[in-house]
Amino acid sequence: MDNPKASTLASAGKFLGPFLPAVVVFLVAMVWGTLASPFFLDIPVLLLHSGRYMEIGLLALAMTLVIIHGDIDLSVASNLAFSAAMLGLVYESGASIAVASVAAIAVGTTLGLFNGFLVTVVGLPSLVVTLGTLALYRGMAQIALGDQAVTGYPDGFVGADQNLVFELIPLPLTVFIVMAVLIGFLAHRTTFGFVSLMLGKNQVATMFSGLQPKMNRLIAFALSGAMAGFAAVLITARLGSTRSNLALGFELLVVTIVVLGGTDIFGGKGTIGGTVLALFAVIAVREALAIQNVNGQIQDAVIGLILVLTIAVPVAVSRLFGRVKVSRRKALLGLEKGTTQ
Amino acid sequence: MTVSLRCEGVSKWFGESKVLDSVDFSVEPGEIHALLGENGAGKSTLMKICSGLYRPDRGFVEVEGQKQAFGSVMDAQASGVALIHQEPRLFPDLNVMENIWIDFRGKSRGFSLKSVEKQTQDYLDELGCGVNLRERMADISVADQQLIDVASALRKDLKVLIVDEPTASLTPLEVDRLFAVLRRLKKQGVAIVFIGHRLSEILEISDRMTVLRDGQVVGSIRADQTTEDELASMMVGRNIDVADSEPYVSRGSKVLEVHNLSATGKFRDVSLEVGSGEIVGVGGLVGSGRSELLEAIFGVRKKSSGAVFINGVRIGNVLGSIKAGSGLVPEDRGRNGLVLKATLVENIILPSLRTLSLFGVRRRKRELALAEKMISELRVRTSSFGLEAGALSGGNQQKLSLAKWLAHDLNLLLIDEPTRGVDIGSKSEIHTLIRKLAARGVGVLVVSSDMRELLSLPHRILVMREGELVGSLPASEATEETVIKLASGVKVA
Amino acid sequence: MKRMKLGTKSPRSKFFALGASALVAVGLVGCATDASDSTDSAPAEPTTDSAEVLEIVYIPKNLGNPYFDNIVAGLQEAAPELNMTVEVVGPAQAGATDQIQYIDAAIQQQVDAILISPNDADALVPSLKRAMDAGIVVISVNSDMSAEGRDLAILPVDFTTLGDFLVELTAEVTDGAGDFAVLSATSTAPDQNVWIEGMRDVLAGGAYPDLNLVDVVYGDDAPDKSTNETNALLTRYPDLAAIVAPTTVGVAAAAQVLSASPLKGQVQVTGLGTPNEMRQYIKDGTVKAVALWDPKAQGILAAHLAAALINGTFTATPGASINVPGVGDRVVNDDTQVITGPPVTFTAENIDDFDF
Amino acid sequence: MRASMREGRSLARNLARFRDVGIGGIVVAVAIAFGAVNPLFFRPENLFAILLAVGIIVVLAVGQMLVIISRQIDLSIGSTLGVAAMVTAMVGRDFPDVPTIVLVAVAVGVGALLGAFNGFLVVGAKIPAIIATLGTLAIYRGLVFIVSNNIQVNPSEVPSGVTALARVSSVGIPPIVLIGVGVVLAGWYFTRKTMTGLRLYAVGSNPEAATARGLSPLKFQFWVFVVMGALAGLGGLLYIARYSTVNPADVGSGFELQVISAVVIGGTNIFGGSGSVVGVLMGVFLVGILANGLTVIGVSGFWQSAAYGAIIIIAVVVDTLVRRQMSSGGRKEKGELDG
Repeated sequence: MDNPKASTLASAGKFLGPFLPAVVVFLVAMVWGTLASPFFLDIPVLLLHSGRYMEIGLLALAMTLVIIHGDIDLSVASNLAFSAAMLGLVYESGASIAVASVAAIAVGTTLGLFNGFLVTVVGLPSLVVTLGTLALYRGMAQIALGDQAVTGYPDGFVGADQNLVFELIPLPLTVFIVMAVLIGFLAHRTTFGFVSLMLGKNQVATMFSGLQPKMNRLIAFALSGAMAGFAAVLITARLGSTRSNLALGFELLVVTIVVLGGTDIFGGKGTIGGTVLALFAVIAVREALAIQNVNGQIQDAVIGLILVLTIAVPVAVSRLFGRVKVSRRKALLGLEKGTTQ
Repeated sequence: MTVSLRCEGVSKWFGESKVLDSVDFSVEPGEIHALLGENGAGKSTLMKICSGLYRPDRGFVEVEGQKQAFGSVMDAQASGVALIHQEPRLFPDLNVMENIWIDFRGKSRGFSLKSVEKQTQDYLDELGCGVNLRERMADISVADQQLIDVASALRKDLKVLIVDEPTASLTPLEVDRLFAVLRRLKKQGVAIVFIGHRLSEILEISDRMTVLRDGQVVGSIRADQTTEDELASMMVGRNIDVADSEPYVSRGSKVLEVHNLSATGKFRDVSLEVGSGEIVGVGGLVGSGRSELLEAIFGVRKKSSGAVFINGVRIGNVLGSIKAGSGLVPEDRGRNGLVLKATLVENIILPSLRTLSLFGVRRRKRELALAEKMISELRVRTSSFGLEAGALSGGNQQKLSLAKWLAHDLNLLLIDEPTRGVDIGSKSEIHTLIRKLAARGVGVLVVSSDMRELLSLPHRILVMREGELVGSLPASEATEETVIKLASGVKVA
Repeated sequence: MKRMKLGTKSPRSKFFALGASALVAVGLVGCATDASDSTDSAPAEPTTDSAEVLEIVYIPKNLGNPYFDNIVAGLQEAAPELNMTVEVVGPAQAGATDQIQYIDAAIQQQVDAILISPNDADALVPSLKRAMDAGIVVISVNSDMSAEGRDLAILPVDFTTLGDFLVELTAEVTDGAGDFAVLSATSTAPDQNVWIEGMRDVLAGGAYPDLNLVDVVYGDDAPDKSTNETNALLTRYPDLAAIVAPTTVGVAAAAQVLSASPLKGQVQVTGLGTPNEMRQYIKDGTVKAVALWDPKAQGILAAHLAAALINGTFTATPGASINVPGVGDRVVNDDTQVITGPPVTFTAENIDDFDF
Repeated sequence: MRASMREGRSLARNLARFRDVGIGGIVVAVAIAFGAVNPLFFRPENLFAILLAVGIIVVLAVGQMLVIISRQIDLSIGSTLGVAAMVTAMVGRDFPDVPTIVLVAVAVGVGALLGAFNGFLVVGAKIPAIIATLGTLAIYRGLVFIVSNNIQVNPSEVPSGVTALARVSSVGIPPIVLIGVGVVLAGWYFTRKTMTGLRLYAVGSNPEAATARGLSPLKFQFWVFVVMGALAGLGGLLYIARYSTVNPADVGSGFELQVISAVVIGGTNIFGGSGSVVGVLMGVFLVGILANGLTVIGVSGFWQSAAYGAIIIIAVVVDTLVRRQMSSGGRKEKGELDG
């Protein structure tokens, strides 16, 4: 039996592979931004601006876990809006900002559980369920706040996103990094994360090994809801006011970031690290375009183009050079997909 | 009179294992030629080559004298060869008419489903299939689906009809109806290849028989010149190269007790016991409910009544049975047994996650150590641990699915077709493994359609037929004839 | 599965050819008509030497809105002689939080002044405060916001009197009697809400006893939503006398619905609309009169005020006054706001004299 | 034992056949409810407004149904419609005397081109449909801005031939509605009466079996996107006729949610293989009546999107229960695996 260590080089290649697109996009964007304007490469400012994206970052962390199972949650942005509305109403009814924040996270988690219930217990496809709750939760937020806004949050809370940790890292970025480490630990170091990955690869075979799929998928949806609640707290601190049209269209950007990070949309493959890298790649692209006064829609188009190329380029490359490489590798291993009935 | 279908010197390899070894086989028009052999003998592969699904590595296939280079199933169909699968692959959302006429290639002007409705109804009446043309395919029984598959083949001037294991899930009534159809097609000059297991059925329907064993033609005889016993022995072959297990010495304790277990539509009122260190074999034909029995005992299939005890502990669900130390190696390795897209290590540690982790946190070193131990102990040949299970050969995959259960303290091993699609080398390794487990006191319940394996490996053999336990005999008294007769329902002499 | 039969080309390569041609065509369409990737910056180069060129950024409510394009025209007309460059950037949707990204980018580029038409009176305050702390002049254009978020506000018309003016305009077209409804922009737009409050106060004052406001609906400055809301109003209130839309998008949508409906002429449409957009409906009699002001003048005024504030020749305190060529003298009122000028009413007679 | 199984199944089969009629029933019930609350709901002008709105959505819904039947989805239809509408409106503005039929060709052509690009991404570059069209949703929206250089096309610049499409024509029915009816009939004819239509269902119902029967799923998956693009282009032209203002930011935005909801409510199985034009038409009417009815009875717009979401979930729950009961055990797992 040949020595397994000889293959670590191959597995290292495999390890870096999924992160390549995100890293390339990040570097290209940083270089492009620096060339485009002298004001761009100002790390403290860039870090400050990244605070705006940390709500999307939190949503992307939980969405990675949901997609690893082979599910999807399109309702995260509407969930965020309704949780923020609850935060505002609870605060207005006299509760402290801390109680209101906890209420927002609790509400978010409950909405996430409702998604999970419909998908795992009733057995509906997650794409259609969360398409429904995307509209349902946004409507609930609109009913809760109507055309009014909730303002008058305490000073310490509003603008909290401006304080720096160790004079460099803005608070929201720190919160995001902490959550990324926690969810990363859950996804890659615990049995829960391992089972999620295996369920994504083959749910029946994993069940035959004695592991229950319902509980794992339900927890993933609940976590996605909790992150929406948490993000609601962040956005309220950043804006200092709450309206029902918050976070419109966030869900599409979140899915783009998760897929850019190397997670397979059909489940079974994906890392939190990849998602974090992809988030910073998207921030770099946005900042590089913003410094050149490129308006919002063109920025979204560039991100959409990057998403499409992330998947198309490897396929094209493997198709062009693959023909030789693949056939030789197969001959080497003497493998041919046999029909083992 | 030219031969309808001829294979000459056809050979085929899958990875290292040679599945077909220069096979010659031919069928005349108006003849029913049966193809026999145990599982893994290469029957289905040969027929897949004739029906254009695979290309032969060596040799060629001729239809009515013309050499065929089948690029695709469509070319085979164009040349008049049709294959009816055991589970016909049809379109559940479409109705009967649509399923039959979906690949209509003629000029489409003037053609509409209405215009051929009468013609289709005649086909079906002729085939004795009383199905309403508007019914959705999802609502139709397997027996009727087969006839519809035949009807869609009849539409294109059919020369050769290959029927693969058609009677497996049919009731006797439906088998008679199918045979009537085959006889009618025979009269119309269609050459028919019948792949089957039930010797009595084969003798009843076919004119000539060819027996395949380990990819080679063992013999070709006319139906009226042979008997079931001769056929059985040809299938099994004299030199049983599998060593017999030593007689079972009871250790008193019962590892598995099953009391009148049943699952609607699959099996009824099964009671059995497996002692510690005892290997109990379960014989029977495809579709007799053996796999479903194992799944119900293990807990992944709902049981409608009855009880299962492992080491005296009553089992409720799969979690309970695994905690009680049981493990299932299912029949379909690719779909249920292993996660093909996951690595070797991931597959091995999957059932033992709880023991390998601390408060839910994985301990990578401990996992790697266990995996290394299992891979070396079961001699799984692999270039690296990072390799995906799907890239392994059949034999290594089976060892892997055993390894994952041996990784945690096993009391009861449920194993379904242990050596199907496995190369000869791995076959004996797996048998010695199972015997070593039994020696350590593990109870083994093994389902097998490989006659030699069934007769030699277990201490005691049970036989199931159409969902019922019909016989139990110690290995010493069992012979292939008695087992085959019990399995196929022929009155025991 | 072996390669497809050699005879026919494999289907996948056919798609490559077909798809590749589509890709090229899409690319061509894209760049053939692509002027510049962002809205064009100041066309004329500033006349004086570039040492102290004033860099200002204008962030409209959303891009593609013709009303704000006219303000930009005013800014760009005044820019050269003020030795100023104007960058126009903004979101596509008039969302509350979408403008923040552009404020931050402007701060990062250390521009001299930020002019903004806010989508939300409160959400932008934190980031605009950061801009002011960074020494950047912040002017709210075309509508106001909470005072601590800007140095000065430029209003197209005196908001406090616009309510009267709109009611007066409604009375004019409905001969002073009947129910009328208001079709507004987004529910969060600060200018709309101020004007509607103004209208409510006037009606409460009893000056127009027979006129009553029955409903306020929101078209979100989107043509299709405004059209749906107009249809709903016509159905809910069959004997509605008029629909008043204090937003150019709303009044155009309402007019378009009425011009194609049997109720044309019976249900009046009025409000704030640009001549170019409303000319067709005034000519075909669907609309008797609409009012607005010349946004370009507001643009010129904004440019001059920005330059003056940057150069320190003017301080944004109540009572201060400034003379702007082509617009005249303007005084800062007590709420540190500057009024561009009186609204202009466009009717069939005078609509052709205006082109914006 | 076998006989009892057969009765169970026949009951389920009738349920499926009545599914389309079922939605029709709900549509009528909802309409009557709105009418009861505010009789003015049934005024000709209001029904006229509903027909206009439904006219555009149904054109897109028929296309989306075909895409979903082939086991795919197209999220980019809103932006595709946007690009087609903008290009056509600009052509109309710069060449006022060009005949309307040319404008129709431009709109459908641009749409088909964008659809072909989607098809190329999915079939050629092997990108899953949901991801490819999520990408082109943003790319095409950016294209609308680039093509129009952020300049809006105003009502006065839209050729009268186009706006006439939304006016009450000599026949008494606006051409938009006639075009909508035409697309529905074409969709019905294609899916029910042609062999190609039947093969589309087959490819969606069981791709492996389809390949074994000599059909090419790839070919279908590609052409379905081209047809969807063309219909979205046609939708773009109808958008210009109805709203006559083509703003780069608004044109077509949010259409994809409305259309996919209508198709799902209309009983099209999200996993492919089944769906009926009649069901989709009912789904579109339900969405149209809801959007209009809620505003007419004075429920503030805020309740609208909540009602939307609730209806989608209820429709999917009912659909799954019917489907599960019909094939007793469902297509996915064989037998009753205790999972």
